[in-house]
Amino acid sequence: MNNKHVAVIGGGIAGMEAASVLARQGLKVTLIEKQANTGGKLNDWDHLFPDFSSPEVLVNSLATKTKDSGVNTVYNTEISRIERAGKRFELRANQDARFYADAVLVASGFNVFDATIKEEYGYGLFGNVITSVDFEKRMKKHGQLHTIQGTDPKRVAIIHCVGSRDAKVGNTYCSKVCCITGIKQAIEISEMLPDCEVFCFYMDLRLYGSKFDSLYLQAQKRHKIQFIRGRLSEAAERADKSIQIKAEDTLQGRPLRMTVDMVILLVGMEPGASTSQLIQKNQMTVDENGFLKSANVHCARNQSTQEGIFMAGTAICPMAVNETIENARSATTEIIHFFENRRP
Amino acid sequence: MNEPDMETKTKIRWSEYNKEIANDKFFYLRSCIRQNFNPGAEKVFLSILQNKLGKEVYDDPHHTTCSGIGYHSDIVPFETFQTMVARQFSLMTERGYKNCAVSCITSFGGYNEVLSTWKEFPEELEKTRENLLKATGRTFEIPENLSHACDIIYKFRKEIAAQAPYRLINKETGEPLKIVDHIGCHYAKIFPEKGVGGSEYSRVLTGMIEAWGGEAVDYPERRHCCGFGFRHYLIKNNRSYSISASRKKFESMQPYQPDMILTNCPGCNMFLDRWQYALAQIEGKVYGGKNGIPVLSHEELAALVLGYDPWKDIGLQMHQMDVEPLLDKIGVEYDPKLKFTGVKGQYINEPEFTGCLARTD
Amino acid sequence: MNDLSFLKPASRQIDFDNFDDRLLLYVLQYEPSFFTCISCGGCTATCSAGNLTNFNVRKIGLWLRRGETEKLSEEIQKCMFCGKCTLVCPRDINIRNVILLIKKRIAMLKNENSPA
Amino acid sequence: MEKLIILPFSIGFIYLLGILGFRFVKWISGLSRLDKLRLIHSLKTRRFFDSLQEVFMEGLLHRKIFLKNPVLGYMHMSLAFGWFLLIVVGHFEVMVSRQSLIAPIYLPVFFRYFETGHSFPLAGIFSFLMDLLLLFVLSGVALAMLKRFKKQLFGMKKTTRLKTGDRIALLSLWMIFPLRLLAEGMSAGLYGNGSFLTSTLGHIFGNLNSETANLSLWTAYSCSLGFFFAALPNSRYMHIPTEILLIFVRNAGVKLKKRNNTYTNIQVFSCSRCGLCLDNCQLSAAGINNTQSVYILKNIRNHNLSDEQLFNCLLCGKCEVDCPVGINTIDLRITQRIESTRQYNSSYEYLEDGPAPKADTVYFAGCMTHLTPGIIASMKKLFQLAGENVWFMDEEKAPCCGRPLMLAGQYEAASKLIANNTRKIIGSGAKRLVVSCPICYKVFKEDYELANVEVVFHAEYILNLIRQQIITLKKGADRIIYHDPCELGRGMGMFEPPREVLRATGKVISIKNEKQMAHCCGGSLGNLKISQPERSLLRNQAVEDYLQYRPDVLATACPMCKKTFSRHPGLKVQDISETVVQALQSKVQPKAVIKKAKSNVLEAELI
Repeated sequence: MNNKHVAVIGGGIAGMEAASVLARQGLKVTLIEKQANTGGKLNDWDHLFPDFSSPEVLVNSLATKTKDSGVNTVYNTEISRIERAGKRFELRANQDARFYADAVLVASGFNVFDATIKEEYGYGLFGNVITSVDFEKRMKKHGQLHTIQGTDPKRVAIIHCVGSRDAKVGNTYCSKVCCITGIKQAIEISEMLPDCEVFCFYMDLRLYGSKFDSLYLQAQKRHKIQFIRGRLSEAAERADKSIQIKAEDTLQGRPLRMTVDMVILLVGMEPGASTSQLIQKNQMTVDENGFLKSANVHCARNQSTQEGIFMAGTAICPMAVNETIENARSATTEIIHFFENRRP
Repeated sequence: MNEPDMETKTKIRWSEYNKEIANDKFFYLRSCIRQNFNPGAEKVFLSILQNKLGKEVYDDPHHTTCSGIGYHSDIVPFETFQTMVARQFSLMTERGYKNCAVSCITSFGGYNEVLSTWKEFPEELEKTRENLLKATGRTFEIPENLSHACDIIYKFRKEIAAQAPYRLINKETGEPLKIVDHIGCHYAKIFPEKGVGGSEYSRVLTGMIEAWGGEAVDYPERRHCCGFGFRHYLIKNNRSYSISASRKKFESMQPYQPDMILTNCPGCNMFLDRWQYALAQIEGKVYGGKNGIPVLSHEELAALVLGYDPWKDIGLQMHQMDVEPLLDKIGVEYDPKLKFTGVKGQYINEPEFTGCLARTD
Repeated sequence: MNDLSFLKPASRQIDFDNFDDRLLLYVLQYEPSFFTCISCGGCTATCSAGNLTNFNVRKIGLWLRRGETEKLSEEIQKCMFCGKCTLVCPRDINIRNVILLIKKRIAMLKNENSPA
Repeated sequence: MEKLIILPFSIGFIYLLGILGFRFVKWISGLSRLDKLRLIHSLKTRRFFDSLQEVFMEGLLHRKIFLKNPVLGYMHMSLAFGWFLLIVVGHFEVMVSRQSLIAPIYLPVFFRYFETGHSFPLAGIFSFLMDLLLLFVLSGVALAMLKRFKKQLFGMKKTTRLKTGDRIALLSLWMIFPLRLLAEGMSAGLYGNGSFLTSTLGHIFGNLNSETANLSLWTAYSCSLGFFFAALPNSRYMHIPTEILLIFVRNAGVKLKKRNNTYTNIQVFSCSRCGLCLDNCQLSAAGINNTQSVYILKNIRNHNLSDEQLFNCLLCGKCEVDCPVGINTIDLRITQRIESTRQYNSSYEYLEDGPAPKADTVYFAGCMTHLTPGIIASMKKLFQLAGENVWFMDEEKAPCCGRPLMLAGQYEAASKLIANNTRKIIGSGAKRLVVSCPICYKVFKEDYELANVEVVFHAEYILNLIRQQIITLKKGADRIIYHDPCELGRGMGMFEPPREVLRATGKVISIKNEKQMAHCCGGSLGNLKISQPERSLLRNQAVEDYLQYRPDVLATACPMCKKTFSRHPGLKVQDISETVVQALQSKVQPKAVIKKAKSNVLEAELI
């Protein structure tokens, strides 16, 4: 079994975890990462929910695990084509490098929703409208949150469901992790700027995980964060760069207007650009949301519709960090199982 | 086709919305409201096109209302509306014109609606052809290009700027005039791709302002409806809805102290002008300017910049809000005494007072 | 001059930039648990007064949060103080105390602007 | 010249009399006309002697404190009764020595100073008695000093802090009798007019005895008396004179009204801030230590009473039971709540006045019982078995009984509800009103005028069913602890009926904290400020106590107590009605059906 070679596409936490586990099982593993370093989206993340832990620690531990287990990692290589070559697969990358593998694990992750598509929210037009990803980047880089005028915001609005559950942008699914991220960021803001009013505009608060609801209670009780049930309709910049936002307080059934210093859009997860690239060229199919389609949503979630090609992590559907790592591990068992009962 | 020339800060997403505007040989379709409330505007629009831009535009005396007011007030059924529009087009084909120049925003919306209905449902086109034939014995061709008057002014704004003796600059301070714009809803909100710059950040008026030296001020309620909406003002007890909408806009633009409001729709022009007076009477509050913010349409502003006479040519005395402060800022020569003297020099009467509140000085 | 008052320009928009939060701040100061209200309506459902007329405890909380003081001072008079709302609240908010504080603040405000 | 020594004493004494006179007159004149008549009338009747007897038993002997805490009792008794005897015997001594009934009031105080001789008849006996009494009082003073520093010895967990006024009065009080001892010792040494105590002290002084020392000691004694009298009016010792007045006024039948009047002042100034009401107040278990009655009385006196304190009290009545002076702490607090909420207005126009169906018995479950449907189900079953024509008045909709409004001090608003309910109950022509909630029971019993309708608590009703064998119960082996609801036990004095009912179904265990001293479950509607976590601390305190007795069932007779206790994990809580229905023998056939409540409120109006 140990002369089998697995190619793992995508060096995010799913890819790294799967690669290291497979390698430790004695398989030859090549990890192909399109960027200069592994870690994927977590590299520019500041704190993780629900325990505000540091993603750097997680990425470093995964990186060392991958290195120690003898995984051959290839950087700056983006796979554009998977061809079936007999019983094996031929992977063609951008600089027409070639990789041959007995099984392929697609862990190409997700794309952050491009908030400029929601033009009426003014992302890309108004300096003080940022996304949750921008927020994490800024906090990681400067450790503080300033308006573009350089002042401390006195009032911040956090908008839920931007690019998710929205037919207008073609993503009708729920990205699952934005609600709790919003609450986490709201708490971070109010801890950093105690006299800053924070409002969360939501349709439904989907706090599915353990400790999520207690974080919500803590946000309300200790940090005085106000939750308004109503979807943001439009944002407009005022002369002093503050943003006037309009929504409906649906619990009262009345429109509401408010001027805030900053707007944070909780952008959802979209199917990764690379998966779409892989899809056009060969037979991998996608589900109605554009994520990779599992052979069976219950018992073969990591198997794609193509025998020998597997998937892990947010390439399948929106997932939190802990779910992604678990999903990666379940993918490795599928692969090992696949090798075992395949007669040479 | 003119290349997209985006000068101002809004830089993205507009490439898809840059519509095609015809170059010459326009068939003018008048606006019921504009020719009744500001007749000068239409006269001066034709004069600009013919005399200043050397374009050929034909004002056919036989064309009628597009019946948009009736259609939007649920009095005129859609079929009749299509036949009326078809009749206008048949007049055009008779005269051999292919490009429409529409004066009214509502009819512009209506024509677009009819044209796209015909494109989507060809059987509607056939039915309209039969109706028109039955009713008037006329046939018609679908025009090649449908542009609104403001599109045309926008397209030739540079040529107008070149010939313009005045600039939208405050004579004393040298500062560009702060001008807020209001785009008629039916211009780009029904068919975003039919408006210059789409529905969110429409460029058609801001383009003119900046071309003529002014500063286009973006205020939060810029996209809010002016409240004109036929159903809202036709019936008396709906009018509070109409005035409340305007009020929200005035509240929002007040902090910017705009020198004037630029509109492209006759209805918005009239209501943003009159409702300032009504609000002042009810609430005693003036939202800007000495005694109200002057409201001009795109033709009037173009004519003003080109040096037409404010009273005799453009007919600005029809406005409720005083335009004199604006004229003084730009430095336009005008004779205050001639404001209410008719073409033959006779006194044509005047309202009890102009502006928002009766002057006590 | 013709009377234009029939026009009645108005706006139903809640303006967060300036709303009367004197009642809200007072209540939040003495009953911070009110912050955690998620408007689930459990209180309205069990309310004895709400059983007899269209009195809505949840709306009281919302009006408080949006500074609707006039409507609040009328509506609050219907409460019978039976305390069932406090017994069912999933967030353990002492709603009966919130009602008491509202009435207290209304009385204080009435005294402030008409001390005679 | 030596007359000067009486000066500080007399100034202080006259000042005290002046203040007390002024206050007493003000208070008495402030009473309502009816109360004044009651007072005057009571002086002429046996009640006068009852009051005197109570003054003696409570004012001097402090019987109530003795029952609760003998050491504390002795301390108070020795001080109060001892001083009283000193004055009385002193006067006799003077009268005998002067052979005249009248003598200057200062003389008994300084007798040993002026009466240097020892020649009048019975002088020896008198001086012996005086020394004995002085020793008696001194023992009290010593105990008082000890208590102030080591209060645990007296079994008191907490005591109150001393305000400045108190501190001066306390120090001067402590100084009086030691100085008297020294002064009399000096005089005995000089003139030999002392007895066993003072003369021995005289010998000890030996050559220190001198006229000047004698004079200075007696002046110091006089000054300490003067200071004490001067400091008394605005110190905790104001309770000494005021309590006497309180006893007379209370025995005259004067009650606290629904608004502050001078009787409130009498009660407030009768508080000696002894702190006995602190120990049993359960709120301290929840870390609340500034709302107990002693602090409220102090705030009322200083006019700085805040709502946060006033409404943060369970109104469980334990402090009223503990108060040695017998202050009506509950009614006093409710009167302050009425004053504080006087400006709140409520309007209940929406209450409708539909025709009430005819019935023999009306059952009013009450708001809380709707949240414990088990009780309603059991009561319906019992009514069925009893074959009563029962109108379940508030099955679908009815106003609250009004008691929670009263607990929040809004009596005027509550009266509107009371009027509406009364009309319906009387309108139904029922003979009996059964209630299953003590909170309702108290208001129906005390504040409703229901003409000939008899208000029956469901415990009594069930007891009656058992006694008349309308229902027969199987006595199980369950160990049952009965929790006395505050409003039923201390509130209405009903302890036995629920227990008797329970004895018919299982073994009722008697526990230390029951009846008058029962715990409060913590769910009280009386407290509007306490938070839910704090309530659970109170509940836990009660449950931990009950669990020591390893009960199978915790029975109670109040929906609120049941609701509160049922939040505790792993505790079987039942209302007595549920226990009874559980223990029913199934042979009895139900006779009549309970009439559906006709509601004529338009359904549409409610949507």
